[in-house]
Amino acid sequence: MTLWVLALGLPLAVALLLMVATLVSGPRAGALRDTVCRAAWLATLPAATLTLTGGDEVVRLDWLLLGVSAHLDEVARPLLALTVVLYAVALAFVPRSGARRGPVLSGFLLVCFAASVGVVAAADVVTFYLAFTVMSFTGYALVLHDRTAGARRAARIYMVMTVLGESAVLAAMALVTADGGLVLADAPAAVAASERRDLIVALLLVGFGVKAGTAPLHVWLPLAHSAAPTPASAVLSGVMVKAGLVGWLRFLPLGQDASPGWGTTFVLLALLGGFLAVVAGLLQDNPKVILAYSTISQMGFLAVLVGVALAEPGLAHACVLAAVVYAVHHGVTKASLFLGVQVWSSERVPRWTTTTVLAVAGLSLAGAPFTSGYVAKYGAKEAVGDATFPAAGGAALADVLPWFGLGSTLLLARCAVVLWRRERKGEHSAPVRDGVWAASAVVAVVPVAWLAQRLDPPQAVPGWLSPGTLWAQSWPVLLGVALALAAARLARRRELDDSPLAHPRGDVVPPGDVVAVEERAALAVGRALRRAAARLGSVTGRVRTALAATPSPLPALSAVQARLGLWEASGAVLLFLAAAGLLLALTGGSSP
Amino acid sequence: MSALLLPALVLGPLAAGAVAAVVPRERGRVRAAVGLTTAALTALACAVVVGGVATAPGHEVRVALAGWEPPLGIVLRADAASAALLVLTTLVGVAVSVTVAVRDDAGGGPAFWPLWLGLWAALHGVYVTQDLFNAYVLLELVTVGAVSLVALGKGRSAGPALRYLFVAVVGSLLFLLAIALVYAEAGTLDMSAAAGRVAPGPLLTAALALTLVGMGAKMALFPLHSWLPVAHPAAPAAVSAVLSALVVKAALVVLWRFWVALAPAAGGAAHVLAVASGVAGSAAVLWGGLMALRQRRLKRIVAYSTVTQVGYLALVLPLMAPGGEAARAAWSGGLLLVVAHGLAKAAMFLAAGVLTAAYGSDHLEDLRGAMRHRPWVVAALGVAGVSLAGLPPTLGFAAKWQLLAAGVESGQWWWVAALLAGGLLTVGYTAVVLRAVSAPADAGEQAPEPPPAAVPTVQAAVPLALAVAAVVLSVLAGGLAGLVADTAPRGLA
Amino acid sequence: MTRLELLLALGCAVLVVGLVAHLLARDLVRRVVALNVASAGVMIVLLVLATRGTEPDPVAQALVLTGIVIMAAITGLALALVRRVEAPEDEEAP
Amino acid sequence: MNPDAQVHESVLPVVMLLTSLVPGLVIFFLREDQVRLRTTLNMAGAVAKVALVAVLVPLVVAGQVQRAAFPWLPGVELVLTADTFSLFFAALSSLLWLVTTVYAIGYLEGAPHRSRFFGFFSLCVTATVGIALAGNLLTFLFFYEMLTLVTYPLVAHRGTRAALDGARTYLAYTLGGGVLVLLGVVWLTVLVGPVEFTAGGAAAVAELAAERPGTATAIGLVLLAGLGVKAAIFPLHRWLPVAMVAPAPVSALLHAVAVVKAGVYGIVRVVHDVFGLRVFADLGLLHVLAVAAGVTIVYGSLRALTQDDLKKRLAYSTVSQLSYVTLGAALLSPVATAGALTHIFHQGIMKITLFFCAGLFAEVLGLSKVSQLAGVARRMPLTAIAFTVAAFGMIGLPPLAGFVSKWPLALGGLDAGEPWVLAVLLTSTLLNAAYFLPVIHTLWVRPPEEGARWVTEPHRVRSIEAPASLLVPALITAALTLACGVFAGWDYSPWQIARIIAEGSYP
Amino acid sequence: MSPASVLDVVLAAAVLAVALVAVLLPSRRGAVSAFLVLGVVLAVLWARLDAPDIALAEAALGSGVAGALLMDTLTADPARPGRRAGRTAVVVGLLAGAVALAALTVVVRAVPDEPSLLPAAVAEEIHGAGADHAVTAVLLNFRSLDTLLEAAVLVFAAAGAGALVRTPVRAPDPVPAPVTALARVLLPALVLLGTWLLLAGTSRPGGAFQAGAMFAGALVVAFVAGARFAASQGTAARAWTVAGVLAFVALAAGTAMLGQGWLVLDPRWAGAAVLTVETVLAVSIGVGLAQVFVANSEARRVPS
Repeated sequence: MTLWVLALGLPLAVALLLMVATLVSGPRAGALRDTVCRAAWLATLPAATLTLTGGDEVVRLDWLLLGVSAHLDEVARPLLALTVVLYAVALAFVPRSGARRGPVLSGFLLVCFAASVGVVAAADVVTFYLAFTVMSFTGYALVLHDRTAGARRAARIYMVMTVLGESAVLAAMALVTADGGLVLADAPAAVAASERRDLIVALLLVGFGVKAGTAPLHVWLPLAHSAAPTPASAVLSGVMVKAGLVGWLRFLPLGQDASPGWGTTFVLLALLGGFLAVVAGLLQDNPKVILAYSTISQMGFLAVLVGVALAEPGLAHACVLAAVVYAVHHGVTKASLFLGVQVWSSERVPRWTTTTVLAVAGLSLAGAPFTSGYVAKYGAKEAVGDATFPAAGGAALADVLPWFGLGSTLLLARCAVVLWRRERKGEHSAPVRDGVWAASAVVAVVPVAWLAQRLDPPQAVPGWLSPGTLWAQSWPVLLGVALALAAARLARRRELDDSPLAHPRGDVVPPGDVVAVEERAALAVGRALRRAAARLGSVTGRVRTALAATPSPLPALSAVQARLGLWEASGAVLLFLAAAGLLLALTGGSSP
Repeated sequence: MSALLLPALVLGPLAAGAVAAVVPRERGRVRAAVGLTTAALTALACAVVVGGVATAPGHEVRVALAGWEPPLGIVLRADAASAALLVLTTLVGVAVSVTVAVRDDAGGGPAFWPLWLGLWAALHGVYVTQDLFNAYVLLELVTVGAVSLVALGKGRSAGPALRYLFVAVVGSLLFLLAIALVYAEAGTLDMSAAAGRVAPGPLLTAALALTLVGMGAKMALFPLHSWLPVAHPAAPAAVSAVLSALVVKAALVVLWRFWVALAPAAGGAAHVLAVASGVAGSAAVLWGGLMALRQRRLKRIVAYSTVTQVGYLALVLPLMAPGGEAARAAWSGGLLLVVAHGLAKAAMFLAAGVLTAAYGSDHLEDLRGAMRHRPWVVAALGVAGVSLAGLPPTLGFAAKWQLLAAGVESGQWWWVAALLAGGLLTVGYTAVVLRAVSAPADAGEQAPEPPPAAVPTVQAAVPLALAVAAVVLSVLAGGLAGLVADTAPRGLA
Repeated sequence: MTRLELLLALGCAVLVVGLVAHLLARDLVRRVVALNVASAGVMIVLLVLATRGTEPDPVAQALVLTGIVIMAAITGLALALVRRVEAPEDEEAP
Repeated sequence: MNPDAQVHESVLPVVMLLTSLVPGLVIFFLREDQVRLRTTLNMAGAVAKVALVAVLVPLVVAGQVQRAAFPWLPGVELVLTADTFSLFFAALSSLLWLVTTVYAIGYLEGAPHRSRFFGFFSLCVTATVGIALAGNLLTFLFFYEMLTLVTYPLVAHRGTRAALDGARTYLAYTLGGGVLVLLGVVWLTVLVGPVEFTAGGAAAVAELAAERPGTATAIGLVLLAGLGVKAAIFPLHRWLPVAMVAPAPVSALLHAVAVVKAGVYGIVRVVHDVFGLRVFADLGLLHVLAVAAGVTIVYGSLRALTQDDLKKRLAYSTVSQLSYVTLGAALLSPVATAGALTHIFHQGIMKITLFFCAGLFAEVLGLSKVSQLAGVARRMPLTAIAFTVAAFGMIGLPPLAGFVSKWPLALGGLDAGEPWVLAVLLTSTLLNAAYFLPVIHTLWVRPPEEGARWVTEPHRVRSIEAPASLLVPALITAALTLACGVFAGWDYSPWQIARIIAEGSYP
Repeated sequence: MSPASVLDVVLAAAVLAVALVAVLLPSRRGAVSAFLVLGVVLAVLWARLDAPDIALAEAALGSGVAGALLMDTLTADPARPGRRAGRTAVVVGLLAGAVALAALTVVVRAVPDEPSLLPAAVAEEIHGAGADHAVTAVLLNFRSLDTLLEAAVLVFAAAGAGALVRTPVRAPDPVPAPVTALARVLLPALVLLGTWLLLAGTSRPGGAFQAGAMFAGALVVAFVAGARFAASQGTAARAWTVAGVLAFVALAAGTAMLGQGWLVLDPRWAGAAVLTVETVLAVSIGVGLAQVFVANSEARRVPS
């Protein structure tokens, strides 16, 4: 129990310390800030010990908020491990990432870390929503960190999308809790049983889709990841995006009764997102944007797994585990690629070591043999089994998945080309930290493979040397490399020098592609809202002035009073009343 | 003991008034001394009598003057209602006496004291007399006293005084005719004795109608109210307080006593007259309130406020008609309202007097800044306004509560609406006054300079004392209402 | 038409005439006169009531006597007020 | 009032009133320059009241109810009872009065008419605590109308023409409401005799509703309309934004806690402890109230969007947030009721923090418009943090108090079979975000305009950004917002006490 | 009940006619003189209704003092023309008056013709009441409070009128000889008549009020004839005006403290008490009325 409190409490405490230090100006505070920032990654250690030693009973803290509970099950533990590793590395990268106001960044990263641990390990709806919201809003702070015009725009879009996603999630959470799903363990059953099933699933799709970058809602991701400082974007892509996946795994009625309709929608969106992201990514020239598009397409891959789990209850459990493994793999690889960009452009590490590490990470992402990608993709293909798309007839998913590999290979090639052209101004470097980064990128395959075996039922692990699987996994990579080389030679031809297609500078399809349209739409909605409100105000104002303008009866009254006030007039009135009274005496007097 | 003191309440101040009249006009201080000692003694006597009424078995103290029981002799009887009125008259009387003693031009000169003491004696008489003709004579004494006091006012006060005299005497003549008709049928002049000897018929109904119109004229009930907004402001400050708080109530008390004694026997006709009184009352509430909103002079606003409150008091007749619980609530509510209005109105007029003395005029424009320089006087105006509007924690609220309960109990929604609307209008014109006296210190305007004339602090404190009494007395409301409720009249069913 | 009814009618007539004249007259002195006439009317009614028995009712007569004295006093006061209203020069006097 | 409580005749409720009445009356008579005496009196009163509440809370939660009754008119008496719900509201009022007194002392440094201000200020709290401790409808009405009277001079305190106009509108609306409540209370008391607040509704009123549903509905409507004015329900809310002319501490205490809460507290008392939820629902009034509240929630938030003046925006936000409580009270589910009661407390502390910060911005930098606030966080970080915490709370983000009351409201809505409630809450949350986040965005992110006076003028050398007496209260209430959210599980937290009270309404 | 005799009809018609004339004459002078005639006719009517006391009082007070007051006002200049009220008010007033009169006459016909309880009661109790004449007994014993208050009305009316006087009072300028001669004759007669009326009151019609009126007349004549003391403005005069009321109150207080109760006149000394009170009352009424008359005339005098 104390371990949990320490795991969450320590990062928050350090973050608070950093915040206070930044507020208090003065030399001593500055020094304190730097040392704490440099040692910030140590705050993740309690969480690390928790993942290793934590038992899987449900831990409750009743006095916190409406009763907080946490639980490490098969989905939570691996993702927790992933979170701890990535945040530790990212925090280590912050001191020399060249980002201004480092301590503030690590402060927010620590808060984000605590929230991510919460999201992964939450055992009831309230804790989950608490962690999810804190993570989303600290994400805003991360994206906004550099305070450049681009960062502000990206942050604003991120905030608008997050708020919309948040409200959808809030609605879903409320509906789930109302139908008895307070404890996450029995949430899927509650959702399946509730009569508002379709509404809940739709809300979950939209709510967590925003976070997981599913097709139409992905627009914020490329902008945010490129605007955020590199360690932040590493975490954004590596862990925070997975929160959407965790949300789906926890709440969607996987393994309950089949819902082919929703399954197909998920898969359709995933495929759409997966492939369009590749096209858009290729036309960019900023490596972080390309990697962001690669994240979108990989998340599409995960969405396919979720879709299949939804459509085929039988395959659900396998798909879930496959998704977890794939998520861990993608997290580690993508984070190391992002950090690689920082190492490439600002570290003094020799060029060839970074290229080899980046190459290994890239290949692993593409799913080349002997890499974690190889294990994860194979596991996923097995888990998908013979599910087809669309549910009834159509192509078997198993052989659609490899095309994702192709897409990511092309993207990575494009990223390599762009990265290569960047000049390096490496001034400073921290050898230990770079070593850890390199190790994590290269050695990733071992933990992923080990994880795949330990799951129950153990996930199918590809025979390392069996030629059949080797070829099945590597043909997309080889095809991708071939295509990339052809395109490179083609682009070198003179007449294509200034063609935007050959040397894209991110202007044909701006990062976030459809966001421009959505932004205009959002602004239009905002203006319309304000106009409506203003008109409402003016209408009520007009009604009030009309009411006030009604001629007051008072002048007429005082005129009558003046006339009535004369002696003769009031005398006449008195006589009239006396006469009326006496007449009444005559007539009414007799009645009883 | 209280039985012995009851006639002293009437004769004591009368004798003092006579003595004060003898004292030469130049020796104003001596007259003031006589006045103050009488005020003190009267207050003591009132306390004893009210105590007597509270403890007496039937809650009444009865004295047959000259030893002759009705129908021959005159009986003075103080019941719970008279006790309430005695309390009011004592409080306002002492306040007014102190005010004039401290600053004699508030009373309009040395001639104030004899007339005021005579008026005070007559008021006590009106509250306690059981004899019809005796009531007539007392009303005439009240009229003579009040008119002479009004005439003491500076500037053109003779005209309004004369008009007030004419209206009052006409009202009394109609009342005298009503007495004649009742005497013709009942053969006796004592109210309770006459109650048993009258039968529904043209004579009794005519008597009721004439009394209603006569007293309506004397207490300025709506269609016959035009003389009041002219007369009361013309009088000196202390006198207008006495007029609005007490003199108007004399006619009302006679009307209520006459109605309670004789109306039940009159059957259907009494209902029609009660409704007529209700209609006039409601009209008075609205008319008085609206006219008060339009006035630009403080004293005229307070005068029209009296017209409004008289309207409320006229509503008591129809509310008492159905009898039973409603009648009891209406009767106690009416009496609480009389006391509440008396205190609040006296406070308002005295405060208006102080401001007029300080600023030299009662035009609202001239009083700008009074809030800053005379905060306690403005506070008295405010608290009095709140009590008139019948808002808690004042006595007015207790009264309004009882009247509303009576109205709702007997299902007479028109009077309930009038009561509520009246409250709002009262707050309306109080707010107008408060806004006028608090100088809106916008950027442009310079801060208002202090009032030219100095006003003795005692005179400035008296209105606030009365206003606070209106609030504190709400605590006693329970006792008073309980006392009054169980001596309430049976209805006109 | 008995004597009582005739005289009562007379009293009422004098009263009403007096009142109407009083309430509608412009001139102040005529108003005072009308008021006295009206008062006389009521006194007639009262006295006629006194004659109903074999010998006259002393109480009613006492009432009338008191009424007359009061009316005299009021007339005195009224005329003094009339004088003040109509004497413009000392209007301005304090 | 929980049904099984033993009732003790005790003088404590009266002492509760006196702790603010006596200082108030004494302060009226103090001269302007007796600052120290006035401050000590004020603080003594405030601290005494909070101490009394602290003494009473454990007693009451244990089930002992303190009662003091005074005969007023035959058949009707003034009753003061300190049961759980009344203690709940009294605790809120006294706590925030203490904090606001400190703020007001700092805010009005050297201002004219302070004795008059603090006199009426104490009377206002006396009336509010009176409303909280009222045991029957009559006592409630008594203090309800007194509150209107004592707050009018506060709203008109500045004495400018605008202040007086605002105060006049305020008086017109609130008195109109007062008259309606008076009519309703008299009508009910006449038909059914004096009505005591009893958990689950007074039996006599239930009988009346059974025999004469028409009259009972009419009485219900009149009472709701009367209370609706102070609870700023849609058509009757116009006085709230207009009354923003009052100085900051007045807007903070009055329009965040005392006045508006009196209306909402009244509605909850009438719906739950006079008619009883079941009876109110059968009369069909519950639905009317819920719809009215829903409309107000959306309307308030919508109007808040367009207000550039910060205090006006906060005022419209109050209009909307208040109706959460009304909505919660109008839903047939214990969870919703608990949520509503908690929101009384939470909305109070959050809104008062926002008003404090608005006051700070106006007092220290002279900024009252949202557009002028660009980059102010650099100059006044602590105030900006307090504002941000409270704003996030208002939107309903989890760790803060706002979520703890908005979440049960959403659940209650679904539990009571009214899904549209969830939709209303969501739209309102979105609108809240739409009008609060831009302010936070402006505060923290936007660079200050070049011409801004406060930028050019040298930053006065002071250890912290604003006078302590202004800043500390704001920080305390912001911390409270956080604490009420995080420690919602604690036994004496507003959420737990609200749940205990809510159970009382479902016998 | 005896049918209306011819005399009654004629007398009634006369009274009504004179009343109409008094109110309809447009000029002040006419109205006042008609009013004096009405006083005489009324005195005759009262005699016809066998109410001698009232006849005397009417003659002395009704037409006497009131008449003097009214005549005195005639010397003042006519009224200022005020704002004419609309004709509608007058027409409505007249119509309403007519209707009221008609209704009243019908209502009055319902008056029962048997006597009230009071005459019999008075007859029973008259023996120990201190005065044989019933009216005086009623006035000064049975309903003594009325009389006391009535005197008070007079006192305060005098005080009120007195307060209106602005200029110091002094005797009128030189008085023509015949006036003083006439005064020398009238004064003793009036005083003698007053004392007789006063003493007769106990057994025959007469009494304090009629005597008081006589004395007032005497004083007025003396004032007109230039006697300074008659101006009755000094402290002594005011003391006398008030003496009546004070004596009555003293009697009441005395009976309350020593006797059996307020104004309870023990038969043994009731007669003496009544007489003493009547005398003091008569003198004070005289001086009071004179004061009112002088105040009225002085109010007219232009301050030189």
